[in-house]
This record gives sequence, structure tokens and C-alpha cells, in this order.
Amino acid sequence: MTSIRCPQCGELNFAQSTVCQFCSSNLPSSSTDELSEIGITQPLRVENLPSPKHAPLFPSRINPLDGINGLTSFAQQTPSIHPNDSLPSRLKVTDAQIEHAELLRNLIDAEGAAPGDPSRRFGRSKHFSRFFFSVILIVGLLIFYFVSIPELDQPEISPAVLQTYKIVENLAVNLPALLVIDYNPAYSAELDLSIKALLTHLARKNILSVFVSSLPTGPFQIEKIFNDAKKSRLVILPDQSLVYNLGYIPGGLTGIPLFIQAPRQIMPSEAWTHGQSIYPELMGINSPDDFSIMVIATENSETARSWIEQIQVHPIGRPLIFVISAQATPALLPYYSAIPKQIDGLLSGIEAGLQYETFDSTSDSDSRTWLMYNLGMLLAGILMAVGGILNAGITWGRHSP
Amino acid sequence: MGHHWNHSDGYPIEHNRWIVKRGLEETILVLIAGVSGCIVLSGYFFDIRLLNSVRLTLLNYAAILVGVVMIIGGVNIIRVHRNKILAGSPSSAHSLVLLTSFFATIAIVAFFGITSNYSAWIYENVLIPVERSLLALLAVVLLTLGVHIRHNNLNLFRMVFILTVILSLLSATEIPGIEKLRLDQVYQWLAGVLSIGGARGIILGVALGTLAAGLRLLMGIDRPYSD
Amino acid sequence: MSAWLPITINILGLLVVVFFSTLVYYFSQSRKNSKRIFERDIPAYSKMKRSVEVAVETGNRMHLSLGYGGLIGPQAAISFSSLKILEKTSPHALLSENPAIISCGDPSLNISAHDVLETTARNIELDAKLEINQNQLTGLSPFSFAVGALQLTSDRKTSVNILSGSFDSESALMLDSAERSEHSTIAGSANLIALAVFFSGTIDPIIGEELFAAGGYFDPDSKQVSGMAAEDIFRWVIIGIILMGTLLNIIGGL
Amino acid sequence: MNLPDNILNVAGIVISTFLTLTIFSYLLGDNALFRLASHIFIGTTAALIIAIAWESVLWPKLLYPFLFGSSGERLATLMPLALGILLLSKLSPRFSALGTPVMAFLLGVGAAIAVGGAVVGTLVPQTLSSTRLIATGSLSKLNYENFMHVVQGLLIILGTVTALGYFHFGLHFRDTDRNRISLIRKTTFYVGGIFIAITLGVVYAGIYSAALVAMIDRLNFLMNLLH
Repeated sequence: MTSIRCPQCGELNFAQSTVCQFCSSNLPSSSTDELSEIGITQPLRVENLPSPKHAPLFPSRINPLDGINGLTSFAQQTPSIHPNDSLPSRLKVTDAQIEHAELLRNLIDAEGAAPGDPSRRFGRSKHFSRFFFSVILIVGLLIFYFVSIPELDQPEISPAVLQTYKIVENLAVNLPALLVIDYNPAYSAELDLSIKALLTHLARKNILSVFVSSLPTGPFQIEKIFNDAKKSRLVILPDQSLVYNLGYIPGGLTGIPLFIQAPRQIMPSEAWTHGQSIYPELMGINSPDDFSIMVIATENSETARSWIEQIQVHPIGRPLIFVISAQATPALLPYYSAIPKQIDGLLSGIEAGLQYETFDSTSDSDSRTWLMYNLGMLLAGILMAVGGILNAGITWGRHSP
Repeated sequence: MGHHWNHSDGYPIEHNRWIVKRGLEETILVLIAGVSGCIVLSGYFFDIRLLNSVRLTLLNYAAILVGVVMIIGGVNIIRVHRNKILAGSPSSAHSLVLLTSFFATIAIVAFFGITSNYSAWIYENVLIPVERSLLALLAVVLLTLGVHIRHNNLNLFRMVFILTVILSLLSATEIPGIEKLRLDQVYQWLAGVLSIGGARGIILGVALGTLAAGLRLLMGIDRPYSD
Repeated sequence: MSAWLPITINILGLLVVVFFSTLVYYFSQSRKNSKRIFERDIPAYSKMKRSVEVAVETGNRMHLSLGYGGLIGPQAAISFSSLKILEKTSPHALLSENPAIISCGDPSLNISAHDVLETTARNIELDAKLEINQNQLTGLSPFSFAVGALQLTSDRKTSVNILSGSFDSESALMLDSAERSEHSTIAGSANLIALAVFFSGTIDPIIGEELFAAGGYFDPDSKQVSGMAAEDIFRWVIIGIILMGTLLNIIGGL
Repeated sequence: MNLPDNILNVAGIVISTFLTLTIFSYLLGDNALFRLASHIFIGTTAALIIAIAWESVLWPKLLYPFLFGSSGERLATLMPLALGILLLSKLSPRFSALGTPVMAFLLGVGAAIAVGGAVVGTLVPQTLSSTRLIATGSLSKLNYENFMHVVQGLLIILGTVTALGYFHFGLHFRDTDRNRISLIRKTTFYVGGIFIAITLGVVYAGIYSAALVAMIDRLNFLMNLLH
């Protein structure tokens, strides 16, 4: 049995179809030009029918003329008002059609590759433009390694960052801070910056930072932060004092409700005992309220939502700060702008990290990164604008007679 | 259950017994899911000491069982790729690489301990570079998707979408010249006002859907667990 | 305000749950046999049905990716709805010459997907045995799951890729590889990040709450649509509360 | 047997460079090298995750207390241990039925967590806070700030309401012709759709920015090797 690709939407349709089942546009008749669109490797022949070992194409209870059993029942059950919803007789497989398919098959073999349809050309142009864009982007970003770097002033402090800084600045010194590292390794480049800046701030205020994670890879990420902090000359961490890695929250997201209520019950007991042997102040910790602040770093809006929702159930009487990737910001703004606030502080994206660094003048990142970032955004904006206009033109040209 | 259907060979009596048995099993399963769920759910509304302690115990069990589930997942991954190798599928070489790296990592972690430098080394030199590079690929992929946005289905919503994307991208840059366009003020309205409304609407909708799906399961209307 | 707020929220939450479940129960019990009509057609679902039909008829494969969201936790509801899509499509997709392949990134979801497939195989009396590779856990973390699923999305025998469930930005890689191999893709998620990707990468994305309506749009019997009917009522209640509350707030201030 | 640090560092740089370049080769098209790197990545990640599941869940919370704990601890771990063993039966097709009740329990707990969080964490507080957007008294004395505040509040409310209304399914138990859809519904649909499109547009720009940072990080990494 053969199929034909709709030139409008590029979807597969039955060869006998005259109208596309997806976009309802007219399909070209099966001339040799469209033969290359036949997506199927085998025509429907008796010897090609799968053996009973495999899934039967026509199980015994099924009348071949009805197509596959239950297939049409789909349409009967369907409530939607779509014009093409019901399945008309074009599913029927007659001998004539089988022969037709056979004929088409032979024709393709004879013809070899025929020119592709618009959707394929679209695909090709896409392959090309992907390569084109990668070259532009990479070359454009690397240019500052070869030309002298123009001075670009650091991003000005945003109100959200300032507010977060004030919250941390006014913390009680005697209580430890809880930092949740819930981001995947991919986003460490973006989020490490803010976390290190926060860590520096907490260390300067002589506050013990306790790290946990609901991601299985989290504990490794935490260790990486410690190592980087040690290497970096700017972050004040004399031989890892004032930081403790409590490890993975058993159950991941499932463990969050329990962690919010009874952190001692869910975390393995030796994680606590070992911690208390180094930092006696951990002995007083029985619930998140016993931390001076809770910082949650994640790139995933769903993870962030899970934390917010579970914390809302058992509100911690402490400030709640989110360090999030730029991609998750819009999903969290409703909680941040809620009245009363469900989030107290928000550090989003690389800008926040760069801005926060300036408070303790611990700028660890070179100015080149910020410049490359700006250029990258600019390039993308321009490319999308130009490409969008061109595409709109093409579309208009194609649709207008 | 899973293995019944091999044995249920259409004899009427046998079949009826099987149906009755299944019905009983279903009821028990629904009860298990419903009761455990309701106990956990009640903790969100009441603060009764006894109920709370039971709830915490159940949550603790669930957290431990997630660990067991992960082990099962690991075994499944191994199985799938072992099958690929045995079947001599075209990707069997890759499956071999996967299994090798899997067992090598397990061996290193088991021998040196999970807190050793070597475990950290694996994370820093395998996971970090691969994931960051994959994310870097997304920059190009997203750019291509954005430019080639389905132009034969360019409707009102998509136009608004792509326009917002372009404005957001341009307003983020502080390159001299661009900032004079004062796009950042447009962005303030887009991201700080309009998008909050849309996001809150979507979030409320998802919450409603979650409510429906979850309650249907607790009420035994949906039974994804019963096979 | 924050002092009394949590109490009210808990009480209100309890009321919401009680009323919602009452509505769901009522609608699930309603024995109306008349045909059910949705004012709003969700094109993705009609398209999904047709794509699966075409795939089966032409002997091609459906690849259904259920995402990395676990069934044991906050993402459970989203994963339930993607399991529902599996439940509704598999009876047909399993009959294809190249039976359906399922991929996911969470072990618990993998286990449940296997149960669903077995039930379907039993119900349609499929005499072929289910292969273990038909239901693959392609990775244990979001990125490794996506990378592992790339092989399936770009597979030569696949003709339609369905992505439904918890995804993140890495889903762009899956969309891209599906585009490269010119397979049709239908995608839906409740995660804003994945939605943004799907919105630009697919023709008719399934947006947020629409994902939870899968069961109802596949077969609108009273059990399936009960949740949706309750959602519709609550939706307008919430809208009413927001508008009235705002109005009272303004009037109170004048 | 500890390798000296410098050897580890060199090996690390070599491996991460190799992996970065092979992943980037995907830009030229799907190729064997990319698949190789991705399979190494999948295997390693799975191994590390399983190791963590063992090290921080199964051993300390289940097996250790059961084997070496006090009688009380043993009693406490008896139940989760039994459930875990039943769950492991999901690995075998023949006995997978034994694990189904445990799955029912887990799904029940999962549904409860999802519902409770959605209601108490999102549905109620987000609805309530939407009613307080326009601060009381902001209309009583109208200056520019108050005016802008009111406009922004109204826009957010409009977005929330229409975006939520956008998802209305409009279930009817009898046939209705499409023309009877009220004007309000149509308006809600279009306005809500525009708000949703704006939100997703802002998110899309955010994803690109996150990916761009990763791209810059990788490029810096490669360039620092050359310098």
C-alpha cells in the first residue's frame, strides 16, 4: 500500500487520497512526479504480510475491507467537528489498488529518485540554514578573541537583585543557610555564577551554607561548586569551612513534601551525624524554619513549581529565594509577583549573577563573556527578524496567485 | 494481571473465574491507591498528629521505593541494550559502548567510593562537557526553528509569538546603538506585565487539569496501575 | 495577612477538592448516551488519530515519547495523561507492520507504560509477543533521555513522533531530529519551557491543560469527560472570583 | 592506588575536549561520533544516578538499618523492604503482577502529592492574589504612578482570565451547531491565545539565552586550550 506526501503540510496521506487529511488541501494525482514521496518500502503483497509471529496486519477477526479493526471506531467515537474526521472508504484495500501499488512500486524502481516535494525542499533549506546559522553564531562569538575588546559596561543592578541582596544582608548570623542545587549539569554555566556570588556573600557574613539536592546528580554538582570556589581566588572559602553537602534528598521530587516537614526523617541519619561532628550548629536543625534562609536553584519551571507548592503547604517562616535560569523566569513571575509573595527573592539568568558579583566586587567572569552574550542575543534577534520577514514574503508569494 | 492472558484459554468457566478474580484484584488495587492517596492528601488540609505521622511514614516508604524503582530502571536500560547487541542490530556497537561506560563507572564508584575524586572527575569531564555542549547545540537549533517557524501555518498567534521573541532578544542586548531604541521598556511590558497574565492563566489551567487527573485516579475512575 | 492566609488557603483548598470530586463523580455517573460535542476542537488530537491510522495502514511506526516526569510525585498528573494517550493509541499502533515504540525518561513511567502495553496486547488479542525494546527507558536524566530518544525519533521506519508529557528545553533536539528525517511530529506538554519549543517547532501543539483532555477527546464517554466537565465549571468559577474580587477591591478603595 | 593529579587533569581536558567536539559535530548532521559520545554519556549518567540511589537511599535507609540496626529499626524497615522486594518482581514478566499493588500505592501517593500541591500551592493562592492586583485606594487619588499601576493590574487580570478561558472545552451532551458559540467565548479564545503566545515568546527568548551561555562557555573552553 502506498502513501503520498501533502505538498502543503508535508504529511503522509494514502495514495488514493484526493484531499489531504491534515490540511484539507488538494493532493496532486499519483503521477511519476509524486512517486518519490511514497514513504513505504514494501508494497502490500501476500508474501509481504507478516507471519503470525509478528503483529498481524489483518488479524483473523478483521475484515480486510474494513481496514484495521477499531481504526474506524476512532472516527465514530470522535466528537470533534473536523470535516475530515470520519474515515471514508479510502481505507479499503481492493485487489485493483494492490496492483496499482505494485505498478507504482515498479515505476519508482525504474524511475529512480525524482525531484522532492516542497516539504522536502523546506527540509533541505533547513539543513543548510542550520549550518549557516551555526557558522555565523560561532564565528560571531569568537570574533572578540581576535579583535580588541570594546568596553561594555556591566549590566545595571535590577530591583529584584538588589532586593535579594538586601534580604541576604539582613540575615541572622547564627543560623545556617539552606541551598538547594536542583539544576542539571547543562545549566551549571549559567547558574553557578549566581550561586557562587551568593555563597561568597554568605561566607563574608560568616554564615554556614548547607547544600542539598533533589536531583541524583546534584551532590556531584555541589562538590563541583566547592572545588571551583576553592580554586577561584575571589570566593572567600578557606579550606571549605562554612559549607556542608547534605547530599541527595531520597525520592527526589517525591521526597520534597517530607523534606519540608521533617528533614531529619528523610535524609540519611549519618549525613546529619557527620555534619554535626563538624558544625555543631546543625544540631538545632529540625525543620527548614531552623535555617536562616532557603535558596533554591533550578532551570526547570516544573521543579521550581513543585518546591513552591510544597512550601506553601508548610510555610517556612524564612525568606525563600530562587536562583533560576532565564528560561524559567516567566513561569515563576506569577509566584514572585503574587500578593502576598510566594517567592521573596529572584535571581534569574546570567545577568543576575553578574550583577550580584559586583556587590562583593568578586567578579570572577571576564568581561568578554558578557560581550559575547550581548552579541549572541543581538545576532539571534537580527537573524530571526530578517528570516521571519523573508519567510513571510515567501509564504505570501506562494499563497497569492 | 500481566501473566494471566497467556493462561486464559477461552474456556467459559475458567474465563468467568478469571473475570471475578480480576474484579476482586481491581477493587483491592483501587482501595490501596485511594486510601494511601487520601491519607497523604489529608495532610495538606488537616494537622492531626496521628494522621500526620502515618502520612510521613507513607511518604518515607514512597521515597525509599523510588530508590528501588531507579534500580529497576537501570536493569531495564541494561536489558534493552543487551537485547540490541544480541539481536545484532545496527546500533549494537553503540549499545556496547553504553554498557561498557555504564559498568566502568559503576566499577570506579564502587572501588573508590562515590565521594572520591574519581567520581567527581567523571562528573566534571563527562557529564558537564556533554550536557553543556548539547545545550549549546540548542542555541543553533532554536535559531533555526525560530527563523523557519512553520511559515505555511503562520497564524495570528505565531506572528505575536515570533514578534515577542525578536523584541525580547533585541531588548536584552546592551550593545551601544541598540539600547537607544529603548526596547527595554517594551520588554518591561512584555515580560513584566503581559507574560505574567498569560503564564498565570496557563498555570491555573494546568492546576485544574492536575486536580482532575489526580482525583480521577484517587476515585478509581482511572486505573493506570491495573494491567 | 500572611498570619491568617495559610489557614484560609487550607480550608479553601479542602472545599475545592470536595466540590471538584463531587462534580467529577456526578459527571462520571451521568448515563446520558447522547453524542458528546466539544465546542473547541483540539486539532492535535484529530491529527494524532489520523497520523496513527496512516502509519498503521502504511506499515510504518509510531514513536510515542512520554517525557521524563515521574509517576510518583508532583509531575504524576501530567504523566497520567501521557499514559492515557498511550492507552488510546496503542490498540492501533501495535497492529502496524512496525509496531509502536515507546520511550520515556523515568523508571516508574516505564513500568506503567509496560503494564498499559500488556493490557492492550491482551485486549486486542495480539498474538505477537511484546518486545522489551518496544518500551524503552532511554535515559535516567532529562538530557540523557532526550539524546537516547533521538535514535527513535529519526528512525527510518518511524512515520509519526508523538511527544507528550514532561519535557524541557532538550525536547528541541528531538523535534529537530524528527524534522531532519521529515517525520510528522505532534507534541504537547504542561511545562512552559517545552511549550515554547513546541509552539515554534510543531503545527498544532497541545498546550498545558489540553494535555489532560486526551482521554475525553479520544473517546468521550461519561467516565472520560467527567474531569473535563468539572474543569470547565471551575474555570468560570475562578474567572468569576477574580473579576468580582477585583471589583470589590476597587470599590472598597473608593 | 591514586593517580597523580596532573595526569587526571590532562586526561580530563583531553576527554572533555573530545566529547565537546563530537557533540558539536551534530551541527553537520547526525553521525557515528555524536552517537558514540551520547551513548557514553547515557551510560555514565545512568551509572552515577544508580550509584546515588544506592549510596543515599537503599543502603542507608533500607539495608543498613535492616542488617545492622536495632530491633526497632529492623521492624521499621521490614515494611518498605517487603514492598521493595514485591516491586522488584516487575523485572520478571511472569511475576510482574506481584508488584502491581505496590505500584498502586505509589501512584496513589504521587497523585495525592500532585493534587495537594496544585490546590494549596497554586490554584487557591494564585486566584486570591489575582484579586488583589489593584491595590485598594489606588483609584482614590489618581496620579501617573497610580494610573500605570491600575493599567498594569488590569492587563495582568485580563491576561489571566482570558488565558484561562482559552482552554474552555465547551462540553455539550447534545449536538450543537458551531455558530452558536457565544461571542464572549470567541473573544476569550483569541485574546487569551495572544497572551499565551506572548508568554511563550518570552520563554523562548529565555531558552535561547540559556543555550547561548552554554555555547559561550564551550567556545571559551575550546579557545582557552589554544591560548
